[in-house]
Amino acid sequence: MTILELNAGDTAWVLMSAGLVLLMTPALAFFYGGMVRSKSVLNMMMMSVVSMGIVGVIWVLYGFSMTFGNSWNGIIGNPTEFLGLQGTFDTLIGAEGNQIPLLVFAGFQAAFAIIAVALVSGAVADRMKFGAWVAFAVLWATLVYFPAAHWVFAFDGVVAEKGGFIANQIKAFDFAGGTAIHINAGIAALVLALVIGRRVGFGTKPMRPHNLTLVMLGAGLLWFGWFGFNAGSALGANGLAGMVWINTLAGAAAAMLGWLLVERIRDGHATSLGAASGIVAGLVAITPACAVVSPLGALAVGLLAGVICPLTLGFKVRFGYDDALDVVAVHLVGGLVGTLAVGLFGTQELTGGAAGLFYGGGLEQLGRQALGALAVLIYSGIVSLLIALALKYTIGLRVGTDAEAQGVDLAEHAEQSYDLSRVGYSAYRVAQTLVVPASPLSPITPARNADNVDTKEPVA
Amino acid sequence: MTILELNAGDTAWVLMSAGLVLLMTPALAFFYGGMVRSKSVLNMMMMSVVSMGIVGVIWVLYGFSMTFGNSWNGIIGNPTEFLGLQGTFDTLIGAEGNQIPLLVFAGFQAAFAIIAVALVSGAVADRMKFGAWVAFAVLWATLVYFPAAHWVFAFDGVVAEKGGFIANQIKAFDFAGGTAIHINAGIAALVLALVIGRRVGFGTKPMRPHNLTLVMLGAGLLWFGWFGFNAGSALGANGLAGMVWINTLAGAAAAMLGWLLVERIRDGHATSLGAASGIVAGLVAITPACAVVSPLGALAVGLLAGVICPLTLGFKVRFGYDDALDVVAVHLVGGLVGTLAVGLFGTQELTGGAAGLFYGGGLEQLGRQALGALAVLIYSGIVSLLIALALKYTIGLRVGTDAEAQGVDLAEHAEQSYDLSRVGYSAYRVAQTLVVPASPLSPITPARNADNVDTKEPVA
Amino acid sequence: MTILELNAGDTAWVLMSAGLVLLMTPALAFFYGGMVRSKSVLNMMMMSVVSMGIVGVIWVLYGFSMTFGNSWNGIIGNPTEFLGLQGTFDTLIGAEGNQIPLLVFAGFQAAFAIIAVALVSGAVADRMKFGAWVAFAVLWATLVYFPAAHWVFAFDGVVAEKGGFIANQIKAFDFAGGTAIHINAGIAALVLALVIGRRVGFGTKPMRPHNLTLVMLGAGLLWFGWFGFNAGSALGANGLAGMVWINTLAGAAAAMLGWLLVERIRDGHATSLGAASGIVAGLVAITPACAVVSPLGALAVGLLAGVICPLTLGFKVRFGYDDALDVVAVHLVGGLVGTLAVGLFGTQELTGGAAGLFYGGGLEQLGRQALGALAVLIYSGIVSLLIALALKYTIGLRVGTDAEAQGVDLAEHAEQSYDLSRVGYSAYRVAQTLVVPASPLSPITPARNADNVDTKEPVA
Amino acid sequence: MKLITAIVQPGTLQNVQISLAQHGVSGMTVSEASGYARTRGHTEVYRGAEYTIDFISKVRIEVLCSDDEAADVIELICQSARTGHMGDGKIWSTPVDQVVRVRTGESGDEAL
Amino acid sequence: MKLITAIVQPGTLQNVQISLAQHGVSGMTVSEASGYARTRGHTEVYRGAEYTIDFISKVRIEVLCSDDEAADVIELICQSARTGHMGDGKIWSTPVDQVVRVRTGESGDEAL
Amino acid sequence: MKLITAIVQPGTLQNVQISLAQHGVSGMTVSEASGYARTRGHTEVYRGAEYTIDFISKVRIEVLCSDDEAADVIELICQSARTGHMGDGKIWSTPVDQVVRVRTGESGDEAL
Ligand SMILES: Nc1ncnc2c1ncn2[C@@H]1O[C@H](COP(=O)(O)OP(=O)(O)O)[C@@H](O)[C@H]1O
Ligand SMILES: Nc1ncnc2c1ncn2[C@@H]1O[C@H](COP(=O)(O)OP(=O)(O)O)[C@@H](O)[C@H]1O
Ligand SMILES: Nc1ncnc2c1ncn2[C@@H]1O[C@H](COP(=O)(O)OP(=O)(O)O)[C@@H](O)[C@H]1O
Repeated sequence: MTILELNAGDTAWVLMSAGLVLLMTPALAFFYGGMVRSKSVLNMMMMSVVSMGIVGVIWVLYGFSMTFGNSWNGIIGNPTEFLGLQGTFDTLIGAEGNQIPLLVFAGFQAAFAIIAVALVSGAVADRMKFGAWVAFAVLWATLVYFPAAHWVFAFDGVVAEKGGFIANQIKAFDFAGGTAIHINAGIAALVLALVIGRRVGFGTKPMRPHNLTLVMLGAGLLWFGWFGFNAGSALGANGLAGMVWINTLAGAAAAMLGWLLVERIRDGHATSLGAASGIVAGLVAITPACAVVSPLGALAVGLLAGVICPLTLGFKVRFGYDDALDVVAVHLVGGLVGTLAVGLFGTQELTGGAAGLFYGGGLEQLGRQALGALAVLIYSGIVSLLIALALKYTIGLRVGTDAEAQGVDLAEHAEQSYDLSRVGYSAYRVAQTLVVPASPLSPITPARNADNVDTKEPVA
Repeated sequence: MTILELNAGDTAWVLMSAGLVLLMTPALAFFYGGMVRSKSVLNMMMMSVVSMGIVGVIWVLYGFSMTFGNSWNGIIGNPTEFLGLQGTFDTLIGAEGNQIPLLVFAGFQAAFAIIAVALVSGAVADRMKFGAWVAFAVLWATLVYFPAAHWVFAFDGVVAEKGGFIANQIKAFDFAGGTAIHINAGIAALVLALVIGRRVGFGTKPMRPHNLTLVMLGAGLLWFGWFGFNAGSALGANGLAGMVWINTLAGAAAAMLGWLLVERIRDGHATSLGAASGIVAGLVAITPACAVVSPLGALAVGLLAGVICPLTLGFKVRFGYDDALDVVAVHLVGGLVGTLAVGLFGTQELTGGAAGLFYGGGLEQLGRQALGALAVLIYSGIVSLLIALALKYTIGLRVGTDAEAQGVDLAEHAEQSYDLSRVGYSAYRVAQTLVVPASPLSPITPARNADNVDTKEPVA
Repeated sequence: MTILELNAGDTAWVLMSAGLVLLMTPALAFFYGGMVRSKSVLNMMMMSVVSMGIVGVIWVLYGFSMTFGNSWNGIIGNPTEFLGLQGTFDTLIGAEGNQIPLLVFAGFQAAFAIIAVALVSGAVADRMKFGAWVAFAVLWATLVYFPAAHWVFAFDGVVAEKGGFIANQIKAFDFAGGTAIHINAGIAALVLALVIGRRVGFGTKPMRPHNLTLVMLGAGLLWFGWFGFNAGSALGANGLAGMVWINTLAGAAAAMLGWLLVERIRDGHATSLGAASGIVAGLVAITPACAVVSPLGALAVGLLAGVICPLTLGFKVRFGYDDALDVVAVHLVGGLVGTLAVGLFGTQELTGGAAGLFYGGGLEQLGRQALGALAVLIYSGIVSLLIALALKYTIGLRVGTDAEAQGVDLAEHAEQSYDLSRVGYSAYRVAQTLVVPASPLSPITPARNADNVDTKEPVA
Repeated sequence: MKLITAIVQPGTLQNVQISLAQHGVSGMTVSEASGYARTRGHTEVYRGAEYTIDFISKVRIEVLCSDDEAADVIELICQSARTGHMGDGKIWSTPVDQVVRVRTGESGDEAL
Repeated sequence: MKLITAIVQPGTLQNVQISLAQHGVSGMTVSEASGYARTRGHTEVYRGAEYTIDFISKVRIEVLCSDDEAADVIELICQSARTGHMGDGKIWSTPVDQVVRVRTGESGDEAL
Repeated sequence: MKLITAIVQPGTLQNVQISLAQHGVSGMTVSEASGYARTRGHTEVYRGAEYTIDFISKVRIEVLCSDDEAADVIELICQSARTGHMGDGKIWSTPVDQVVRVRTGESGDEAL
């Protein structure tokens, strides 16, 4: 194949979508960062941001290859096939007439791997050692995400001859990653929250979001980026992408209204945090289903997620796991809703055969969906647990209680998020300014070097 | 038509533009949200965000059909034609060789409908019941926006055989929605501000923007999104889109400079709020005209808007309507400047015949423009007034004065925007912590459960 | 050529990339704005934002023409050729089959010119007169950027017959602007910092970033936008764009990790400001090289920049120039790393001949790279110095020390960035409210017009 | 000399400021505080969890004055800050030994 | 009457609030402060530059009470705010001449 | 014992801190305030509307000390906070009945 055969329009759309999906990780950093207290927002954002660094590097090195290299029994891709992405420059993939460069696909999928890792961090807000997170991100991406993504996203004959078992044997349908990403990250978040333990004060001290404008910024950018996530997964600019785009709008819109309604009825007020959460829950749920449901079906899927997710928020209090930012209620539950919805609302015309239960297709596809979800749930649950325990008993997962009280930003990053005061409460290089107490009342200098009377000459 | 005939390049651009326009509504939420006081920023953002939910849902249900269904006498589209967007999956629209899927167009236009509704909210900052806004949004979208958009955007033979009367009979030119969106939302904002009444303290208490970085974020994202709004309206990636892109840059740039100049001369200082406002005013003004003026013409249109809009800011004080965030001065006035500018600066080569006054085309096109603007102005003014009055005398538009003083965020959403304090001024579940006064000096517990000495064991 | 020959897919990608690059300037405003103290954030953002206004206008007027008009001896483009961008509407550029409209290219390059100017502002945070910045922006864009961009970006025969000398004679390789933009802006920043002088309190008073979430927002949006900057420079949606996209991800990811590692080792903590800075340094370094290195090469380039840049941070203290936001360490040093990296890591297959030193290509290309960088360094250094001195001794560059102490936002823009207080510390129109002291204890009015008891009737 | 401290509703600051200025009180210092008393706070909801915020925003006003003026200043603040609602606040007066004006070093009543 | 002022660790506020409420103290005013004493602050790093932050976040609690209650209130705060670490803070008491309740104009002990 | 309260320009805090530390004053509490006096504030403009901000940022410094030290502390702050401009602020001293160190329960001069 030569480079001239590619479809520039399809390539343009996937290139753009790759950027959109990449933007979702900073967006997640804001969405999560706004929800923690002001003493841990930087750490919260850093868990997402450093995932961009870590996964960005290992994806190029071996991640793409483990995910899309030729499959070893449907379990894992050959990690040496595209080692360092070498030799991929002139390769195209896709159907005749709609081909795109393999590297564009590799970029698009890189952004998926990044956000999957970042999603997990919401559960361990306020208390995880930064070094432990870095180690977790490397291990989890390698041992959990790349395999799971291989199972779900690697179709036989697209990139390599043989792909993963969920896509090709179980034939569960996961258009843009409800199973591979959201269920996967959601269960890992639950496990990690259990292993790391509850925050000091969980359930007795208030821990309200410190900046809801930041949360809304995150939710807004996530929605924007999600059009790339879902409609980009069509791998071309075509009617399917258009349908998916509409469904991504409809699902999130309906879920937002659903969540607000639940709040209004249950809590008396519809909140902005509820709107932001509803948007994300709807996006999660529509992700696996967006290519196989009609716009009306998307409204139904969104509404379901918008109603079910907020009702599961209380589980963390009831069962006592401190999933700080509700990754379980939003991503695990939302991902399950969406994955199963394929088997309920899928239309024959779109799936190309296997319609969902409500469209006369019987239980077959629903069963496949459940099987796929279960496979990822169990595998991710177990391996995430092993990683978490291994780290806990080696380098340790958690900062000390003093550091936690003072704030993980200061303890782990030696920074503070905001300094809006007009008063500079700090001294620059202590040795220089803070002199040891001398004899009482020795002559002192007047305030000549105060800010507003400094007369030091500007240079040059 | 089969799905293979579509132009993937054009489709990619419109898909992307749809995302860009959708991003404009969160952007507007930040632009507006930063301008209110910190006690009402969440409500301000929620008015935009919930519009995404509401209009996202009703657009799919019947909005697209009312706007682009086959016209009943040029007045309104057939609401049943595309009910639930069903049966649109394989349809393409556009000229031979440049066709795009109908659903991509439907998505692009959905984002227009959303932002039109959200724009209105700036006028009623700080004091509107959230429930009343939800009701207003549903009614206004249905009774005002869909008809007006039908008149202006539905050209005969594009989606349905017959379209709206402003596009096809009056032949006023409104490329991306100066009339249908900005004049329309601007007059509705004025009416709603009049009906809801002035804020407590209007004109006597200071109400300065609480976060100008948020305003600038909104303005920056709006500009970014507006390239989709305007250049996406070319419905293809072509020379026209390129010209429109340049004009969207030039118009906003010139308006920003114009606004800053007015401020510098009149107020003594060029402000950042002025720059942000100038950008938006310029974008509004260039919107209807961007496809028919040259880049030099775009500079002129932008400069005009940048100078005229700030000069109309004082009207709200003079005439005593409390248009809190100046929707009238920016969108109504800016929209009028741009709509009339088509009749002044339109070049023959671009309009394909009817040049503007300054390009030797006489008053004809100017008259058509005025007529189109007037039609929308009157219709929207009257129907918006009826909706506002109906809501006022049924569910009520306005929160109580106590709620207004305390802040509409707390009253309507039970949330506070920022908590940057190191002190947790709250008690989690009051029954648990705030005990009824007992006998004086009964034995008390030392501070063992204080943040920094909590020794509760982490789980697992 | 007629408009039908263009490649819509390539056009869509460049149109989108233009928007992405334009977004980088607001992004820079947030990145820079978050790093200054809260008393100068608005001014910091305004320096970027007004550059969008100024350069947006002069690019249309004569900038594009000076940069891409037919060259006068490789030194400067004919400023009259595309004056006001007139007569460019139907022109296409690019290789047969991959043509895009000239205006799309003009828009894409406009965004480059804007950000180049804005980058300089980081050096003079907190203390520059706004009027002086406006003058500097006009002069520097005209006298420094347009020529330098002409030298580097104007290839013979693309837009005009003859282009600039670095691209065509020296044949230094600068894919997306490491030399023309980052080295250029970096040296100008150094010169301007030297001429304007140190801030009051530099080195003795703490000046920590006031809002690191804003810095991270800037970095996130910069990364997102940079995909347009680099991959858009392929001027088409093709395999090269895909490779560049991947390299833009890999370079920034590796640099982030490198910077964090340096911090962890040197300072004991990996900071969020370090992550944000590392991302930007990596993006700067990969910019000139992204089209000629393999993904593994991109990792190497990124890592180099991530390690070298933070090690040069101390220079400003050692040599006493107050480059407030480290434009030199990030953009000048990063730009040099990347520009020279072309001569080290360039692969034959991608450069089409001249491989880098480590790929067996000898020192030839390295020499060309150094020569190109030097040419821009010297020219920009001298002319920027002349502009800075001219302004210093005419209108003056710097605000007074009182204004600097009080904050340049208030002094230059009569605004304050944040008002998060529940207390309204201001009086609206002083004449109205602040009455001259009368006789002691004259009858006073009770607090009836306080916020929470105002009973003024709402209008209508 | 006396230091008059008043904890009042934020919305009444402007009124207090005007009435003090009208009566020739030359200066004051204002800061933010949160009050907790019989008037309980409000409830907030975040993802279904209810938080009771016991503390309500108040503004603290401090005025230094001579002994004679103290009663008048208290009276003035009391009247201009009164809304008649719960939570209107408290005013108290404490004795001051010495006042110095930083700029000039003057002390006593002259420093006021 | 007395004004009891306590500068304590922010994390202990809830504990102080509860123990005061339990013992019938009807109100208090809280504000934010930064303290500087033998317990030095912490170090922050920004782009390689070290900043020593000498001031540590504290919360200021003020309680007006009658002369008799003063000792009890001090004792209560002292016990409920104690963590045993450096930086636990100080409590002091100053004499108050007069207290007025803004809402009603009542003064003296009735205004408490 | 005395409580010395100073309302000074924010920019002078570092200077005051150093000179107090140099003279053996072991602790202080700092908070933010806004002052209003003969030096009027500044004007801001938002969309053409002018706002006069009457209140200027100040920093409040509080130092507890024994009766003997009071005059010295006042003098030290006065000198190190002086810029010679209007708005340099005020320092005052109030009597303190009792001081307690929370950590140990010590009281009186030992608690300082
Ligand atoms: N004993 C007290 N000590 C210190 N401050 C108090 C005390 N009682 C009340 N306050 C302050 O006064 C404010 C108003 O008091 P509150 O009792 O609610 O109003 P009212 O005096 O109208 O009954 C409280 O929010 C608190 O800041
Ligand atoms: N002389 C003082 N004047 C005013 N406040 C003080 C004084 N000494 C200490 N403080 C306040 O008390 C806080 C705790 O004091 P510190 O000496 O660190 O603790 P401890 O009393 O446990 O030794 C300080 O942060 C400061 O706010
Ligand atoms: N009577 C007063 N009561 C309380 N604080 C005051 C009083 N007068 C002045 N201040 C405080 O002192 C600050 C400086 O006072 P000002 O009169 O402007 O300066 P100067 O003392 O140099 O003339 C004011 O901003 C205010 O915070």
